[in-house]
Amino acid sequence: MRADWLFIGLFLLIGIVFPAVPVTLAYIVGPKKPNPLKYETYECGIETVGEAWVQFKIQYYIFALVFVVFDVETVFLFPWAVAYNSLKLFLAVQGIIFIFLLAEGLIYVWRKGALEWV
Amino acid sequence: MTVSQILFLVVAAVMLISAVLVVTLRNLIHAALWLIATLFFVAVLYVLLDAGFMAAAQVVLYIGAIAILIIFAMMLTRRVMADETVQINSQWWLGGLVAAAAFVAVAGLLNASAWPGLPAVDDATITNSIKMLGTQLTSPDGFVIPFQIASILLTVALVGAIAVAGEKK
Amino acid sequence: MPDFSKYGIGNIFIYFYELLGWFLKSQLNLPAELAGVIQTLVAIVTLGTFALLIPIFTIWLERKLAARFQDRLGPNRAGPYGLLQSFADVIKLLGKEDITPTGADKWVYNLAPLVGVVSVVTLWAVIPLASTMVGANINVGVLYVVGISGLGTIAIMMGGWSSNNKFALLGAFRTAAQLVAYEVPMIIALMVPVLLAGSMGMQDIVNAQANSTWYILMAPVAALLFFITSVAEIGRAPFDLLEAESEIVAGFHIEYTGMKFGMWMLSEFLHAFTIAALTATLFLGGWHGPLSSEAPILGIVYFLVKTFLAYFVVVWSRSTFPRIRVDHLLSLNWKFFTPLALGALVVTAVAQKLVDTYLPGAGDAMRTVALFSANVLLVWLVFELIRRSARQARAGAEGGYEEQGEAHHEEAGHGGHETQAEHSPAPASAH
Amino acid sequence: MVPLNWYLILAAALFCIGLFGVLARRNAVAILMGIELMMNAVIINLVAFWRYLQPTQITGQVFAVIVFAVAAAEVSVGLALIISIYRRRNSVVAEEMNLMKW
Amino acid sequence: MQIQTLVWLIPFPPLLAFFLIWLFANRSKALSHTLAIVLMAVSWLISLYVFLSAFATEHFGKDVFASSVPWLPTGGSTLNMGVLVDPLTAAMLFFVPLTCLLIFIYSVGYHNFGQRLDAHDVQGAGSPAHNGVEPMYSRFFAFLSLFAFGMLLLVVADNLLMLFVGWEVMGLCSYLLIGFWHGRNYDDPKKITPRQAAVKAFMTTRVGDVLMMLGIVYLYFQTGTLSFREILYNEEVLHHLATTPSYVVGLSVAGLVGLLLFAGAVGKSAQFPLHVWLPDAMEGPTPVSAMIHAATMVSAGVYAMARMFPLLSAGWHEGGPLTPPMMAMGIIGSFTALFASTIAVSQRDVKKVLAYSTISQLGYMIAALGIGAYVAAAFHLITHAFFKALLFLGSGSVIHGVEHGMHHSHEHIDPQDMFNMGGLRKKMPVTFWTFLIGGFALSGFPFITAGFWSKDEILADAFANGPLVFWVLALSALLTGFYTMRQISLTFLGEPRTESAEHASESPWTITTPLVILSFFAIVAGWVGIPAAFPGLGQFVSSIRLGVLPFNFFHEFVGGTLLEQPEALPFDPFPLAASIVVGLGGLTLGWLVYGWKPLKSGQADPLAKPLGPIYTLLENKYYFDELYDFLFVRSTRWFSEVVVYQVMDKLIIDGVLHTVARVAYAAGNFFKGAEKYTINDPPDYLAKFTQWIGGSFRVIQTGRVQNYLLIVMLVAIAFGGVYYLMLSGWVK
Repeated sequence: MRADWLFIGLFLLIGIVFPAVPVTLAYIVGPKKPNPLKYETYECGIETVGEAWVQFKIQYYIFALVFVVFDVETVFLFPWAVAYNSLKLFLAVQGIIFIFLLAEGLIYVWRKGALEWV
Repeated sequence: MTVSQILFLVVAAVMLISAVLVVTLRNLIHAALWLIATLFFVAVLYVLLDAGFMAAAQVVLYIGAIAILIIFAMMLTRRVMADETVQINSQWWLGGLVAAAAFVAVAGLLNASAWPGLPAVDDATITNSIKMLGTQLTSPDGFVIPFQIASILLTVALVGAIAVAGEKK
Repeated sequence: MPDFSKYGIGNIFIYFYELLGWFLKSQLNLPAELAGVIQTLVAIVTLGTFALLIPIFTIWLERKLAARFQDRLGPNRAGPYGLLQSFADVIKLLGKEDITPTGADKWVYNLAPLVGVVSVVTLWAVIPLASTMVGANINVGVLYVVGISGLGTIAIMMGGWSSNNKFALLGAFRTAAQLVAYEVPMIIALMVPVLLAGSMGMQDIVNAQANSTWYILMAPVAALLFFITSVAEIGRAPFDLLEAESEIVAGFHIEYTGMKFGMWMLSEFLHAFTIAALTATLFLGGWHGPLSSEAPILGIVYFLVKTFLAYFVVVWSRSTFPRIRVDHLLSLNWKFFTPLALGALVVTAVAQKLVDTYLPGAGDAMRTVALFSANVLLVWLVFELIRRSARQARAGAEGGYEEQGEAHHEEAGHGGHETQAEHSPAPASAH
Repeated sequence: MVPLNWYLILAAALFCIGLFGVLARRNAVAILMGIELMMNAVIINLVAFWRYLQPTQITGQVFAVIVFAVAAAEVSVGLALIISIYRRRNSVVAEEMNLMKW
Repeated sequence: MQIQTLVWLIPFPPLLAFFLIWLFANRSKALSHTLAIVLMAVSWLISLYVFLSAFATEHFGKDVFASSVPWLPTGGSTLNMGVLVDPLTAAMLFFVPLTCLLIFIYSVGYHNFGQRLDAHDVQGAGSPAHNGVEPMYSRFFAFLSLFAFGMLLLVVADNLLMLFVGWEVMGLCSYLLIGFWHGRNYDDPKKITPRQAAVKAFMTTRVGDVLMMLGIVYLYFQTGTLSFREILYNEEVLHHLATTPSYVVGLSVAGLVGLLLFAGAVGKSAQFPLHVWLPDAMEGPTPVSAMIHAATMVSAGVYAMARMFPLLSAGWHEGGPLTPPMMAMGIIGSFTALFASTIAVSQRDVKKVLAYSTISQLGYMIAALGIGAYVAAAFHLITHAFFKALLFLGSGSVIHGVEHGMHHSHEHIDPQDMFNMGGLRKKMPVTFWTFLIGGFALSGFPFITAGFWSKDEILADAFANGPLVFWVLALSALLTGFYTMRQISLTFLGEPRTESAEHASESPWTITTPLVILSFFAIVAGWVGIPAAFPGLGQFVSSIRLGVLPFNFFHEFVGGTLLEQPEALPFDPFPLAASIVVGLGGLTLGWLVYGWKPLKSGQADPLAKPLGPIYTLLENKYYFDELYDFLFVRSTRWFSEVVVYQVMDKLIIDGVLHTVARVAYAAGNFFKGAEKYTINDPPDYLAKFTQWIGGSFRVIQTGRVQNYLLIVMLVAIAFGGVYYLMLSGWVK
């Protein structure tokens, strides 16, 4: 078990190295002809108007919100799913009740019209 | 100094540094990114504690969900967020003092009391811990009530948050 | 010196691994831990290189396939069948200048593509290549996959935000919204194989499939959901809004050039291949096939065959379907995929329990039939519901009572003011 | 072997850093981040206790999972509040949220 | 399943029905009433089973079905939540769920289930305008179910608190149900609308409930428990309560508590001072009237009294002086009985008559309890529930028929006014016969009907224990017979007086079936109480055995509830003769006045001329509403207007202030010049100083969470430090 986690840890470390190598390589071998225009923000040719900030829709937040809730629920449900085959009926039903409560929240958001993008 | 201790110290050090950056950086997006780093190292700590499930859950939940939620919220309140002005309020030094004092007190108490050593556990227990978690969470002599209440809590939080943040039509 | 005969040609990779270990321990007399670490490192480098070299091939493959789908020839100049095209591309990318625009947030900007690549490559740590070959056989493999792909979202937001470009920012956040949205049904769909196999370890899931049947038969709905949602996760057509050229110039990586851009591309293509691999692992039985457990080397072959099969479907759908509008995309997810995924989970759980309770000692065949029919039932039900509501909406639209029909539809949801709902025909009937 | 109180002290340190963030930051979102840090400190404690005191029972992890849920609920509602305050007053500076003053 | 568990289960099906209808079923009318009826039937079956098994138990009074679980830990002791089925409860369990069930079924027909929704029907406007289905159908059944839950809870409760909970649930439901047609308005402004009626009922019963609450609290304070078993079946507790003096001079604790609880009962079962709400409650739909005002709610008051009887009669022994609560009950009860029946004589509204007769019958029971006739009261409670429910449902059916007629003949009349009816005998035969049975039972038609036996028993007891009460009750029994006959003949006999009555038609089977069933019980329910001492018949019925008990088990069975079984009275011909005479006499009188030559349409009440002013007095219910309006409502308004505003505010306070102000002003002007520095400045500095103090202190309330948290943390750290020092032993 610990060896597997060690593997993953090392993999994460090495994983940074893998893409770093070609990037640095390109940085070294690639040409460098600095020119202020090059470093302009890229838009349709003319220079950019206003700052990068644009007003974001509340929907972004609401989706992330629903996502968070479902994520937490999955944290609860995965152990249940793992143990499912060895669970007695009552215990299994608990998880299903849980799922229904989850669905209830979804239905609420749906009915509230918060899932509409426009 | 065993390997695990060194590992622990390294992880702890990085974690604390990134945590400090979280609360001190001016650019809030950077702070959020460092928050992600902190959370990630917390997950590593869970791995060191043989709680693989907790580690994965930490990554999924905090990095995958809550951090994104926070960044979204920043984007929604960006105009204020973007300013590079001072992000520390007038009472920051007092806060620092209090935090330090709290740390001293708690650490003192923790040192003053004696703790058991690490009990040896066979791999089977660690591997089965998830199954056990699932069983405990749903068994009536276990934690089925908190389990259901948690789902109700989340539903309520969802409803409340939508009600608060949703546009008034 | 481990003797080759014990491993045989079937386990040749394992043999090399052991050989390395033996060499480190007994020849260089390194302590066991260090040797283990070095062994692991070598394995990681091998695996990572393999993973990173795949796109070189799949890009070519994809361009060929896309060309065929569009009745073109595709790359055919560089090398036989243009096989060397991708290498040419790589070299071209190396020759490009590496630009970091002014006003960009240097560190984050440069870090983002690396994180993006990491979030894909490290997925390969838990994918079992053969019965004896899996990088890390942890017992939370599925959650690990989910979490790591969450990292990918972070990478995209880093890239989009740090470019200090409103299109990049828009693209990044659209992407993030799409990713988080589609992650919900994906996770729920992932729960189904976990539930069937009774473990979150990838290797365990594959073994469970090897012992019973492939889960695409036991849980077709979940399989389809997982596949579609992960296609959305990688932002391939028809879900490629994150780089909808016509709307937001090129999405979050508009500002990237040279190799960093290449890294984004790399991560995308590799991700496409990876989800194909995950689909193969979770639903198509992974390395499982005839003689796969005796000769693991065969397992790799089966695994790659299945993966390329799935990958072919990805490319196929990419060049077949038009892009979905953003609101359709999201309502498709929230109002169709997510409920369907929940339904699939419940149905599978119930059917499983029923089979366990009422058909003790039921063979895999019977269980498979039961689960499959349960899925079919679910699908029929869902489509029946959709048809009904569509009919209702159409009736409302044609009756000119669009408002009222809508209101009525809304009413049906939350209980309470019964009289309104019961009165709503009244204006129609009253004089 | 890592003694238990290393974990506990580490958690305490993280907690106090979070506390400092809560006390000293101006931006409400940043305050929430501080709260997240504190929550994580708590969870570290729970898991550490599980591992060191009762590795054969799962109680510690159950508690940690529950705290996950609570943290998620807290952050989602908190951010929602912040956003709606921002909508009304166009500011997320905690010092300016003093309707309860005097 | 164990019987105790079953008892637990009795109240809950209706509650479940309430929630299911409320949450899920409120779009489908059929589903709603199916849920309500089926679940009600379930709890009826359970209670029937419980009743039968209680019946089969030897000495059930001693070993009852009881079980309880801890509910509220209150400091030292714990309030338990439990169920108790003793003979009294068992008897209640026999009829309450049954009547409820029948009423449920009845309401299906009453609300025109199956008709399509009337297009120009407004929510809550009530049915009379049309015969479309009730718009708030599902809501109605939800409320009914909740109501049934409250009643059953109250019946099976084993402590006063649970009883009170059920009591209040019923109060709420009666409010909701009386005001069910909240959209209704009348042309006649004096006629009370359902809204006002609901508020009136709620407020009036509130008066009683508050007093009752006080009683409960005081009892708990005295005994430390509220469980019936521990208080009522426990000699020394009762003795303690009976002997310890209370706050009120001359009253023992038992006396005070009893009086307070009785006040609650007065409110709930509409006894004399608080009776005003019940007639107006007739604004609700008829099933509600039947349910609330006949079968369950009002009898809840009597039930509570019977339940608390050992407490009320603590320190009383057969033939001895009555305790204060019993005295009060005897007086108020008998008075109410007479008083209400006199009013009933002159009412025109078919339901109002029944309402007043209900009040008077409840007066009977209360009076019976007052003179210690425990069993008789319980007996009459049950029989009365049956025939009064029957009468109400019958009148509802009549109204329904007349409304149906109105729908044909488009005339606008009051469908509840008996003078608009007549001749319905042929139009609605089933209703007529059942109503006849009910009416005879009410007026105590000898030997057959249930009412006779129960009333006879009360009268016999009264004759033995309180002659005065006896005469009053006898008189009101006479009146009862009279107005019953009046009602029957006005409604059913003769020729139709309006076109609507002409076109009236029999109600659907959902309405008539409950009537038939109830009429069966309205007769038979009485036979179980035939006194064994009754010549001939008594021996005969006693000889028939049902299981362990004789056929006329009631006295023995319910009497077993008390600690010492009250022995049955010896047979006394006089009260028997009296009850026969008053019963038959009343009926004959009524028939002579109204039935002999039926009224023509538009003809006035033949009583109106001979009685003259008394008749108007009666017709206006002794002007009680007006009296209360004057006493409480107007007087309050007058007080606040004149005394508080005009006198106190304007005259005194303002006046004083103005004078003071003027004086001060003048003085200020006078002293201004010279003594500014001596008089003026020191106060200024004082004020400044105060302001400065306030200013310097208010700083700590910044309204910023962070400051608060900071302070909290500082305190916490201080405590932590102290603890640390103690831990390390530096501080002892």
